[in-house]
Amino acid sequence: MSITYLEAIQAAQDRALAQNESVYIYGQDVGSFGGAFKATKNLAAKYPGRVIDAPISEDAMVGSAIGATAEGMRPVLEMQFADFSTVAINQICNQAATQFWRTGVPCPITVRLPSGGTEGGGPFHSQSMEAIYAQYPGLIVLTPATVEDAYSMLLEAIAIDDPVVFCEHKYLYYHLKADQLPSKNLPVGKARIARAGKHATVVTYSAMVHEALRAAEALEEEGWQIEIVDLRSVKPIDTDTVLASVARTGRLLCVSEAFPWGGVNAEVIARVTAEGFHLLDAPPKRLNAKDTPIPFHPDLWKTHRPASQSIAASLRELLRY
Amino acid sequence: MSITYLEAIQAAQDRALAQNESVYIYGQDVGSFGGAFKATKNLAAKYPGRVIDAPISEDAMVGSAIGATAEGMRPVLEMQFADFSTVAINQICNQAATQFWRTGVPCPITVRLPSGGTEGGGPFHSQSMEAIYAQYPGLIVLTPATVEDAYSMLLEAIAIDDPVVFCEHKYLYYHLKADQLPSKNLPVGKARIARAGKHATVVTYSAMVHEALRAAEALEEEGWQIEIVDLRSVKPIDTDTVLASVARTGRLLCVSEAFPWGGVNAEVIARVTAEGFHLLDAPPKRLNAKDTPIPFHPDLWKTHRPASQSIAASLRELLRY
Amino acid sequence: MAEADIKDTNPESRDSASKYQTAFRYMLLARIFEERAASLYRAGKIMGGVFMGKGQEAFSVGLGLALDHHRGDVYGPLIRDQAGRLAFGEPLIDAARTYLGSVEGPMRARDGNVHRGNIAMGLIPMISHLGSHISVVSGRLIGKRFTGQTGAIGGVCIGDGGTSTGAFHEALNQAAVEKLPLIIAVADNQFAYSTPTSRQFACKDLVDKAIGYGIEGHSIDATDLSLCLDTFEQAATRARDGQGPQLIIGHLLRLCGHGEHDDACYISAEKKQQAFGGDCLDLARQQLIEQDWASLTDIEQWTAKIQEEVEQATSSAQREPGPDPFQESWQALSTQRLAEGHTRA
Amino acid sequence: MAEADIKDTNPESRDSASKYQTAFRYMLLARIFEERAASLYRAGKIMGGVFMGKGQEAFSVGLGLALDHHRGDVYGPLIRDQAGRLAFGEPLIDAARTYLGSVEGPMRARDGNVHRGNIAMGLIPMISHLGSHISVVSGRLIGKRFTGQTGAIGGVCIGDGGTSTGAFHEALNQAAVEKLPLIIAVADNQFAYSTPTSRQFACKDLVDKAIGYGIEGHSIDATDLSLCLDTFEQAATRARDGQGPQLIIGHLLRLCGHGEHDDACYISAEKKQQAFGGDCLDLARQQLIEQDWASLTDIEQWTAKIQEEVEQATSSAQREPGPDPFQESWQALSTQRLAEGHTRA
Ligand SMILES: Cc1ncc(C[n+]2csc(CCOP(=O)(O)OP(=O)(O)O)c2C)c(N)n1
Ligand SMILES: Cc1ncc(C[n+]2csc(CCOP(=O)(O)OP(=O)(O)O)c2C)c(N)n1
Ligand SMILES: [Mg+2]
Ligand SMILES: [Mg+2]
Repeated sequence: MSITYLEAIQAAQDRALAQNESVYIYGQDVGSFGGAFKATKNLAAKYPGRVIDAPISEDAMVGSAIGATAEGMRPVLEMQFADFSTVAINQICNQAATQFWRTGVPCPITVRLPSGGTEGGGPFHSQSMEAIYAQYPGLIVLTPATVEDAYSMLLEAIAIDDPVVFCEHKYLYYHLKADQLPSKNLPVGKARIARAGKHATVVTYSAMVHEALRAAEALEEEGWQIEIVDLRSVKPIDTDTVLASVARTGRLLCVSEAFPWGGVNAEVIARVTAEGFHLLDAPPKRLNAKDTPIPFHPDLWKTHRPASQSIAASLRELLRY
Repeated sequence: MSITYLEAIQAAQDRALAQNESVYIYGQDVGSFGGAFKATKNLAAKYPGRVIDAPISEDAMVGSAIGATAEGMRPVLEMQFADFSTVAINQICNQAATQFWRTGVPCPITVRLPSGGTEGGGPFHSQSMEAIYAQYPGLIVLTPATVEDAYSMLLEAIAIDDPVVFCEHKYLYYHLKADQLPSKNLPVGKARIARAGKHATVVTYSAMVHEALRAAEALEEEGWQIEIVDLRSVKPIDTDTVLASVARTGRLLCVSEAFPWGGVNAEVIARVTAEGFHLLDAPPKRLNAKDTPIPFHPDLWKTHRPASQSIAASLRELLRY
Repeated sequence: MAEADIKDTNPESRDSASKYQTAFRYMLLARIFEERAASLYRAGKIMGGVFMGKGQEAFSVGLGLALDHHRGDVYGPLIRDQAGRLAFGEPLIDAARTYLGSVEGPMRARDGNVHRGNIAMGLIPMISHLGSHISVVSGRLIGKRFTGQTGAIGGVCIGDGGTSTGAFHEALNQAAVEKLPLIIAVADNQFAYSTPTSRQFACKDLVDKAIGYGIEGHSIDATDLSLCLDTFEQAATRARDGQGPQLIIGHLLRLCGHGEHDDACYISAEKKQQAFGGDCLDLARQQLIEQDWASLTDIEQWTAKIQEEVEQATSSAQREPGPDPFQESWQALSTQRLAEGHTRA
Repeated sequence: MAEADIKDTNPESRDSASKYQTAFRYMLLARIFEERAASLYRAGKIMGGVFMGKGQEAFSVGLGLALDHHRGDVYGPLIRDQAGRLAFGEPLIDAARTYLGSVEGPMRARDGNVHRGNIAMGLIPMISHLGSHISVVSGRLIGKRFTGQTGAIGGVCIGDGGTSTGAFHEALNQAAVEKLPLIIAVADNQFAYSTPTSRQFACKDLVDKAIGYGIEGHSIDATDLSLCLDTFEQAATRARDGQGPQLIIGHLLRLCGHGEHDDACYISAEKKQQAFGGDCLDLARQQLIEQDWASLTDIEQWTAKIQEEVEQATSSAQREPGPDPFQESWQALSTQRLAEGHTRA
């Protein structure tokens, strides 16, 4: 048996619906159609009335989910693409994220954001919005990089009492396969050493973990052992695991598919340099997408985002220092 | 004569309307009422038909301004509070910010965001959103800290061919006075040394510049000379001026009123540690607001945001290193 | 709240008399409380703003009374709904505490002004962004549908200006598609801050929007308390009966500034003489007397008792401690183990 | 586009015949081009998606023809408006280049699919977020009002699903308040992706929304080309005459998948037999013959010429170079001195 990242997301929702009567799914075309990416395939038939087509009203989708939590429900929202969540940002960041702090009543919604670039996606179907959401207090922001994490972290997201922004990567939907679903896994909030090494640390997440792994393989041939930390969760960030890795390697490269200003890379560097300054044998580096919208044409897109070659090139520079 | 930060903003808009027929102002209550803060006082009468009340439709406000630029107009939009721009974020970040890159046709809109905390403002009338906007390619994000900058940078913002997010600080509206308006000033994109020093650098912007100045005074009594860099513009960031200051002092504290995750502080630290690692004699530090919504009660609010005392305390720690 | 006897002996008329009286006294309580809040504001005792419902107490109380939180009804008031809140069952002290920043208030001084609520009792704690609370009320009704809490309805308030928001539209449309038992009360008080309705919408009457959402609509003179009470009562019945969302437009005039910082110089004096320009409280008082549902003395007694009640609430809230920043958890997450606390730096 | 003689000799009838013919040929061109694009998609030659206007060419062409970019008119098409775009004056090659990623296309391969436009000619380059282009068209009309460009109007397209967005509402309301000369064409094709209109709105006909915005509304059978042409022509005249926004609802059926990746299994075959389920192109072809405005041979000749035209456009776009990442400026700002370029790290 083999299961894709996308199938894992479907399976996690299936299991959540089966286990907990309070779970329901709401989003455009998630019902009998099974969602634009088929992440809710078969679920409407299996759980009648609990997998519901929404009108094209992202603001109202999120607002209503927030209200439903007060009745004990645990809604899972699917945005058709992460990019469209900009029209729901107010409900997510000002209504859901502030509720517990304002009232003491938790707001357990999960907002699934099909994120990141794919060939031909273009400027409005490719965005990585984790760092927009991570800036707001009151949200948890997850960025699974593996089939196992897609499954276990989505299940955990639904169980968490706070609003979770779940950034699943569209590029991994079909590209990534595992033999089976995990029965246990690292909890949300813990980073994972995706590859052990001793010459430099790459801190990254989501699809870029796989680009970094490829870069590490290339560098291995050159005699370098690169450690790769998969953050898994970008809010909170598991700073301890990151620092422990930098302590081993003395060198840090942060890689993210998001736009270059700020974001996860800058946050990780700020933490490491504050708490682990003396651990660093070289200036920390970072690699992001370019500072333009995400291009439609595959040839442009491949240059716009970091990829194994550019990660390898950055690593070589870092190791030369 | 004496002029406040708020009056400078009014004066800049007055002058822009006088100088250029293409300029118009659009926002809730900006017309005969002169705006919630009176930033457009008298302008509707002085420039009939060019200072227009908008319905409570932030999305359409921005969308229509974008359209008007294609007819040669240079709209200035007032959000009643920065916080409400979340419901216009899609038009700002996806429509305005991408237009030049997509089509080659510039989109000269200026979006004025009355930003930052005041006593009793609470979670939805106090936000600092500069780092949300700065993440998007295609935007310029300005954060004036002085009366002179409020004036000259707003005039320049209106003249710039790209979309500008103009974060004016409400706390400075009445608190800050100058003798007169500047006839010339540093251009947008250049940071300013707000105070010269040699023992540590504080990089900050907007209202926090004044808190940092007060902290520097306190430390002067203890024998420390603190240099303060007022960024003025957070996108772009004048990295060279920051680096030159850190080269002089060897120590860096970044201060921002925004929420702690990411943002300007993290971006500045990432730049300085990448390009000026060897300049640092101590780990870089940062000070932000706390990671909760902004409290209503003045006693909570004062603790939530950085202020001269907490900045001074951070500096003492930094200097002790 | 002060009680009084109803003199009428005809049971039906006694019922309406009693309801009218109850409504009137909530209106009076709201008015007197808000006047007190305004004077505290002028004395510099209140941080933030004070927003009054002056002129719209009848409309507000109409919805508040039509809802029953014991039945699971949900209420989403806005800034001018002090009367409705009281009628719904919110204790007066909650308002006093929130305005005055008492840590014992429902928002624990973290939020203030009119942004209070009580999720457990079905009272939505509004955020400032206009229109965004409507879908939250809808969501509670959706949640009740899932959990089998039949018979509960929701009521939500919005202003003429708030109808221009995208959030209003999405929520109304969603409620219509889901055929939720939701009453949407639009207080058309002729202004949004300083902006007249002519700059806000172009339809003749906001009730014209109902047909476009496929829902039922009613447009009333909201200075008339009887009409308000009857309209909301009927709307509640229809909503409970499965007739779907009920859009109620109340025509009235804002008889105060947008907030107490605003002198409303842009509202001409004539407006008060024109249709819907009257003071619903005065009109209701007249009505009470005319119908012989209360005497002037009764009203004076109520007023005195209410003044005392208001005095008690505000002075006890004033005596209560403010928040202690050092006792605060400074954490926005309920999941302790995932909270990062402050910046690690 | 291929020309043909009009046989009718009565001038009025000749006029409508000629207009009908023109419209038909744009429809045919759009259909044939999109079928070609679909087959290129299936052959893996197109990155991104292909979205067809199959079934709504009559409605689309109606608006495109009613606008005149030489007069300064502005057009905001959406994904199913290939026919309207051609009628408005967009060169076919622009479509081919954008789909095929030619760097010579209007979006220089930076954007693709149907996201093309030409700001100088008044053709709005849509972003994906539904509803958000409407206020952009309004803004151009506001700009024209400022600059004294009288007589120009705007036309904007949206689907049944798009009417549920907050952006749609805010823009329509704003256009009504500003009394803009704006035609809003809503193609109610019974589905938004897989979602039937019953899950999208609850009014009987979307035209019921017009009164709630205080604007004029018209609802038509959009499979009937004559009706489409007449309705949009009249709406354009009324808009130019200062009658304010014109909401036109076109009833029809989407005769294809949402995109070419979608087999539309959720649209039952009966739908095509029901009202508005017909193919506007077939109906128009019949009409041409019946009215004796064209013979089968004419149509065959047009088709042949159009096929050639389509072949030329796609094959020349295919021969053109793609973008060179090393030639790209990689800067999103027009103000060079403020551009930061890549991360400094
Ligand atoms: C989305 C949004 N934009 C702007 C504001 C600022 N604002 C607060 S109240 C108000 C006017 C509201 O008018 P209306 O809806 O008519 O209610 P009223 O004050 O008359 O009761 C405005 C513009 C806001 N709260 N939310
Ligand atoms: C705000 C937003 N949410 C979701 C989407 C994803 N999406 C693209 S097309 C579409 C369906 C549109 O349906 P409709 O408006 O009826 O137009 P049609 O495709 O039928 O022409 C959806 C949901 C989007 N583009 N924008
Ligand atoms: Mg109002
Ligand atoms: Mg449709």
